[in-house]
Amino acid sequence: MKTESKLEKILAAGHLAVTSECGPPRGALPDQVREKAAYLKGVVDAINVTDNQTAMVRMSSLAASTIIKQEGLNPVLQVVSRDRNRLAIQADIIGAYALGIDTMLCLSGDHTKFGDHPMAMNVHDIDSMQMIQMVRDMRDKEIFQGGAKLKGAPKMFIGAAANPFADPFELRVLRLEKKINAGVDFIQTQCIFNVEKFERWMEGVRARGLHKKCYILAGVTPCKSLGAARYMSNRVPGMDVPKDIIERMSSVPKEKQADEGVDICIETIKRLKKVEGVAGFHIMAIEWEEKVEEICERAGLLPRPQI
Amino acid sequence: MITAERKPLEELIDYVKPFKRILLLGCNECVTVCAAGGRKEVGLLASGLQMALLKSGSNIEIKQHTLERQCDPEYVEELVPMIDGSEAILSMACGCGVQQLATRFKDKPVFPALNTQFMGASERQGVWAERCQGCGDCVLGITGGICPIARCAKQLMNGPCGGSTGGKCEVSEDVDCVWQLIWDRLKSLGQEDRYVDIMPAKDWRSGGGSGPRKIIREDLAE
Amino acid sequence: MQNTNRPQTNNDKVLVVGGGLGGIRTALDLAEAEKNVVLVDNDYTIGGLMTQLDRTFPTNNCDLCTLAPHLSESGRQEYIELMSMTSVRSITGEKGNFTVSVRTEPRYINEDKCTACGACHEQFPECVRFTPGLDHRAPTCMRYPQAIPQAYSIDLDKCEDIEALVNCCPAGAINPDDMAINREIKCVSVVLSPGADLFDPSKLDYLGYSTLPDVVTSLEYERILSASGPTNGKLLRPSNGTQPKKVAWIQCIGSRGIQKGAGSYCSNACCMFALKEAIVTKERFQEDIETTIFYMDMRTFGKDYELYLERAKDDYGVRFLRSRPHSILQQLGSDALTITYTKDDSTEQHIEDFDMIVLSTGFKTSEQSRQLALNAGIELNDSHFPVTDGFNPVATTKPGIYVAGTFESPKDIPDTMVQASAAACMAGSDLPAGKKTARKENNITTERDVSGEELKVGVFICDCGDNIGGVIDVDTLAKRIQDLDNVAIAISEGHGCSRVSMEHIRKTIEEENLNRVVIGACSPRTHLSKFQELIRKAGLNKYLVEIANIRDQATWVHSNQPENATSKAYDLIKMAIASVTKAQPLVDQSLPINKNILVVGGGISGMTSALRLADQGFQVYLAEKSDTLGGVAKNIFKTLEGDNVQTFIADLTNKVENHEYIQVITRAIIVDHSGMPGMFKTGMQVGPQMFYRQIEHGVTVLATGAIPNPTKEYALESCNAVMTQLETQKVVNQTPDIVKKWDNVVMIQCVGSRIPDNPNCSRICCQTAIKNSLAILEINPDARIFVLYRDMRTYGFQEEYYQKAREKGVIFVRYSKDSPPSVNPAGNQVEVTFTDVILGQKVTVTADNLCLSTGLVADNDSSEELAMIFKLPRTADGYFLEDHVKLRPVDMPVPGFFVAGTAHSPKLIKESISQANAVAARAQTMLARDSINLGAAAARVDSKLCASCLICVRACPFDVPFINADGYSEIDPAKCHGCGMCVSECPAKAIQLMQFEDDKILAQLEEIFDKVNA
Amino acid sequence: MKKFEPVIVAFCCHYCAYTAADMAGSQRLPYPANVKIIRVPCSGKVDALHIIKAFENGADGVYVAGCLEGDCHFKNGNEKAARRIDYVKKYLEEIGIESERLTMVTMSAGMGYRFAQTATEITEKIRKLGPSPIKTAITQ
Repeated sequence: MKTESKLEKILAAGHLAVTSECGPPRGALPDQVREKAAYLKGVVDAINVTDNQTAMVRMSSLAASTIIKQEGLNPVLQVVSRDRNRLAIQADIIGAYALGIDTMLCLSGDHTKFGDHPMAMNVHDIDSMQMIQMVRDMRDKEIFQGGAKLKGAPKMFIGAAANPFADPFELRVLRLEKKINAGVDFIQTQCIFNVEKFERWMEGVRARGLHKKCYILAGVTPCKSLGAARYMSNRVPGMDVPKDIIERMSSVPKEKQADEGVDICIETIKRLKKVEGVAGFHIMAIEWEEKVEEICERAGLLPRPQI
Repeated sequence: MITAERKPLEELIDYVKPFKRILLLGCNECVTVCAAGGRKEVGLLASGLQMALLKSGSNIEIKQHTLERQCDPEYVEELVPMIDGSEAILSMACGCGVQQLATRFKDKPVFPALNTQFMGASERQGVWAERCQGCGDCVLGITGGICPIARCAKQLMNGPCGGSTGGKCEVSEDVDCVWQLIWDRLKSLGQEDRYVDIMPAKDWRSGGGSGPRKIIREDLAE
Repeated sequence: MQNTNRPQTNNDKVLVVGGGLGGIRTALDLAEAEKNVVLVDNDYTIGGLMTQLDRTFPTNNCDLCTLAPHLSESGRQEYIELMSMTSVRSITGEKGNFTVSVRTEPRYINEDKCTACGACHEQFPECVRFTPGLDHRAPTCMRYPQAIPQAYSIDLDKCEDIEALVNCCPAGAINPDDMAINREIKCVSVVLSPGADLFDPSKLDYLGYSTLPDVVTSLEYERILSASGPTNGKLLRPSNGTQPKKVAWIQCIGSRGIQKGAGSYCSNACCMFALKEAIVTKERFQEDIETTIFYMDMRTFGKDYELYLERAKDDYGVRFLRSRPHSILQQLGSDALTITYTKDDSTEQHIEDFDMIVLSTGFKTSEQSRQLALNAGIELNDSHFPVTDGFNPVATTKPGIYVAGTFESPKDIPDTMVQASAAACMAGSDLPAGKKTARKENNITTERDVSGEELKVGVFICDCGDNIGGVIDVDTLAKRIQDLDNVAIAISEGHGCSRVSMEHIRKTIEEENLNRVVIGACSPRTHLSKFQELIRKAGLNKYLVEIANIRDQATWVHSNQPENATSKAYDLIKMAIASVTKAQPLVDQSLPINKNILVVGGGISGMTSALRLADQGFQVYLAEKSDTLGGVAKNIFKTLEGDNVQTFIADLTNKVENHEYIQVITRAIIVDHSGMPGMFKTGMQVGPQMFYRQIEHGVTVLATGAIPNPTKEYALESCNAVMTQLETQKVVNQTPDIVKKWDNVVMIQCVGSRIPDNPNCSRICCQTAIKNSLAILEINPDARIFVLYRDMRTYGFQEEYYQKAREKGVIFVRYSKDSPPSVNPAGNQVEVTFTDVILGQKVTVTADNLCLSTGLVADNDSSEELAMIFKLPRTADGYFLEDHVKLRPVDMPVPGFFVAGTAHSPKLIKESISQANAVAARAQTMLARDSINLGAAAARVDSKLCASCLICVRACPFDVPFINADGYSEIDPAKCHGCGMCVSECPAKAIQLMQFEDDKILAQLEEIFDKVNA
Repeated sequence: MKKFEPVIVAFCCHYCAYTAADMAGSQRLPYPANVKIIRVPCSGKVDALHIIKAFENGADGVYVAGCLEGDCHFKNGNEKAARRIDYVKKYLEEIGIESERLTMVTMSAGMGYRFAQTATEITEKIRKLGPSPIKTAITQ
């Protein structure tokens, strides 16, 4: 065991892990964080706390993670390379660990173009790959990225994202391998709607034995409406929502679409459970945290194991 | 080559309005090649400024001249005989040229007429695209001759982000995903293994991270 | 080479009969080769049928712009004597010494005096032959102001007050006492090119042409579409003036022996004519109109024509119905035209209404031209077209008399142009060897150096009769101009272009020591060169004159507001003065010509061109890549008409190989090329050792041929019973015993042609199939022959052989692109299964010979390489692309290059020979001169200003600018076309276009606003 | 005040538009005298600078007349001209001149009628727009 992370323990024990996510509020509203966390208590093993998600300013993920930790849940601190240089990132990591946060996710982040500050500089002093490497070295070699020794190494369980649906497809497995070589411990994938394509990716993953080198959590999202499905299909870069999903959503009346979305999500989880190498699920119910419990329940993911 | 685009007329008018006589100065180097500040653009801007000023009731004498290169002091020296006739200089060179003028003519206000853009290559007639960020530590040897620093919106050095779709960047459908280009090229060269090694975090000192850069060729420098 | 010292006899002329497009081309080719021509036409201006066309396919360009220069060129030629309103009464004598008796009808106008001012037409429209609006575009745009001769013609019979008519002419040009003149012309050879008539459908009651106004001929439809037609280009139904919603074309009216009185031949051009009209109609009205073409076979066999057909179908949505409607009716009280027809795959009758119906009428020889043939003593065939040589379609049964154009046989414009040039070649070669008419000596004074002189502009303002003088007071205008800066003298000059005025202007220039000249007159388009010549005679550089177009741009268009016309004329003259003061003397670019010729390709075309040119005394290098001459035609035994190809080739090869002026270079591979027109250098590797050799030459002829399509379809390679038409032909000619054993023969047409990979038609295969079918039946009358075809394209007289094959029992079965026949080898036989459209069921034939019409494809291996070396364009399917697909079919876009034979597109042997002869004529027009004048309008780079940015290199449509060894842009004035695009895009303002320099344009601009700023 | 008469410059390509102007003449098709033609070999030769200079000198309107699409005698000069006109129109707006004062038109050599009609329409359009702001500024 590399860390004290609950997520790592659950995965190491061979359980299907479940994570979900919580977008911090756009304002100093700590109760909103607590409210969202409450929905997930006992339902998931860890909660991702996004870092200025879609390049919109929000409460810092470090602060929100701390609140969640205080509530007795396990946050996954998301860190994007877009907003901070390597000094700031390392400082935050040490700080986070000092506050009891032991799991993090290294990302490059959406481009500022998509957010509310398109005029802002995209920092990208380091990229997500280099961030993984940096955190690993902080943890295992106990050095800063600049080479200096650090005392009190942050024992972070290191995660990263993978998108099996983006192009070039053949590079997607290689890129995962590269992240593993950089030191990643677990992966959360982009939302899976196109299960066939995901399975093809997993074939590649298994062919190189990568599923044995890190834990792969399959990402799923319940669609709230036909509009949301269409939006994801057309407007969210790197998202693959097949036509039949859209058709299925449009085949039911508007008031039933939310239920249909949940059904699809549950069916997807059930299908993915059978895929070799899937170590758990990352359920992204964006601004719909209250539905996670139902999804987990109906997908047979409850109760959560106690470690 | 350095590329540039003309600033909005409005901004330029604000610069020159306080003066009676200005020198509008073109440069026959990069900015001519990218059709931003050569003799032709000098002529167009002189007429445009003149008309816009006339409309607002003012009248300025605009002298037009174009130097071979504004970024070299010897060429700038050509202006000495004519500079007294002008109260200010509006330079159609890149930022280097503007500063060279400001250095040489300490008592003359110098204004930029262009927004200097980037180091680019011409794709075809009338189209220039960014190709280099002058990072001072070239990685093109590893990336199949295609630069991820200048051409990836996130400067990713280890592969495409999750937004790469159909060979295009998530930022705009008009922008190629540079990692798609790199990968395609590595494949065609049979150099896929170049991708495997992690490119470590970059030392930005060579890229201007530690202040303005200077090159001194010891054998040439006097 | 050319001996100009031979004694001149009186007889050194070629007579060309017919002033249509073909006649003009023939006359021009001869004249440009410095041979004397008499061009006779019975109309009052020349131009023929072409002037009535609105736009021509395939580019749908306007003809006017391309034809106009031909006409004025023709008018300017000193070697051409033009006799309009003249007809040939008899031709006697022999080749080398003909006597032609001609009669010229009275014009009642003295052409020398007439300025084409139009006063007579305005006042006596009924008796002046000038009919704007009726024959669309032609009269308004062509016959005036560019008409040749530039004069009107009077119909005296219609005149009631002759005296008033005479007096109305300000130039005193009307002569009521004019009389018909009979004249005898001595000439060496004669070219007959009087064209053909169109079939008159009025006798065919069931088509309703004479009773239903909305049934029109294709030519009439063309006129209705035309921008300057009677409806001003609006498409309106003649019956009620509304815009039609449904238009149909019916093909083959008067052709293919279909109607009473129709020719037995195919009229060749009508399919494309209908396609063009349908496309233009769709282009203009798009969804508002439906177009339908009723046809039997779409015969789009010409170069890239098939693509045009596909465009019509796919891009424009023209509807094609393979059907022959039997009648056009109109119900009482209805204005719709009802067509009843059956489709070819059923007997069901369809009835459909249309708003307009266009009859695609074919060609027919006219009574007049039959008489002409009779007078000339040449034989005609059953269809009344001349009988011609099987290997030289312009040669008639009478030596020295040649034919071209639609008089020879029905054809379209490019083929007419080719034949016209071929006829020029043949007729020209009958002139005594080495005879070259000495160019008239112009005693040109030396050019005065005006640099450093104070500007002295002379302004001469025409009144052009009332054209200018009737609207503005020219004298007063001249006085005002006189006061302007730099003006030394400003005077009114009557008819400035009249001989008297020209002389006066010249004297004034000399006496007043003027150094710039402005003519206030008409259009520089028509008159600039005339005044340029004039001031040159007066000792000034010809580029020191400007014309202010105060007639076309002021008095003619502002005649109702004389005050404005006056002030505009004043402005226009001021602009011209400002411009001319900035003008600098320019030197025309000219190059000396190397008169040797390189012919690339030693097939029939290359050998023919080589022989014709060598016969004229030019040194020819004939480079052939293989080791023998003869090309693909070596595999052909007989033509459709039965002429022996092998004997012909043997004879031709013998002549070429033994000609004192031809050097044959076999195993030659072209490797490099440089230079410019008139002084090329081409390098080649020669012989088995591949020695490098360089040829210097002035003209290059490309006759590299095409190759049989190397397709492998239909088990061609795996089954012995499957062979190509070429192979079949060999069997038929060499081992007829095998043919005798054939019970069933199947031929499949369009194998490897008209498919996505090779979209064009190979042109030759339909007639080849007919030829081989007939030959097989000759040997084995019991053989059953099936020809599986998509469209039978037996154009012209081939149609007669097609009918003959049908009569002899050859079974023609149509198949569609989507359901081609299938083939199944069965031992020494092959089973061919196809759908019989009429029976509507599959039929399987066990064939002893399956014969594939594989056609031709471009020889990409060599033509791609050559195109790169010579920098010549090719079509998408690899054939060389000529300069103008209609009017210049043998000239390449790069001057000095000509193309002949199948390197240009698939064609028959005789067509290749025509083109080869045409090339010889076109090449001679260039070789006759000792240098080429390229004009002065070329772009010039100031290297001091050049930033080497490549913008000019990329902007040039002709790839002329390049960055030279000094690192600056360089533009070869000999290659520059003078468009000025590089000038307007140069960001360093480093390029100027001579004659249109920036300072001239800016000076004009300033003059316009002089008043504003004052 | 004197009635406003616009001054309009027409850059006409030699092969089509200029010939069309001659056609308009020979067909005696009247159009307003406000249009002054400058002959150029090709509409692609018309320099952005010359258009701007025309306005600087006080033109109320400028138009460039080339061959019909696909008919350019130099392959694509008319297309280049059309793009350039669009570009200059934007610049005019920046300067504060209504971009409607600049137009690209195409016609074939035979279209005398179109030439006259275009000249009339453009003159009327400019007449409605009134004097160019530059001309107004110059004369004040």
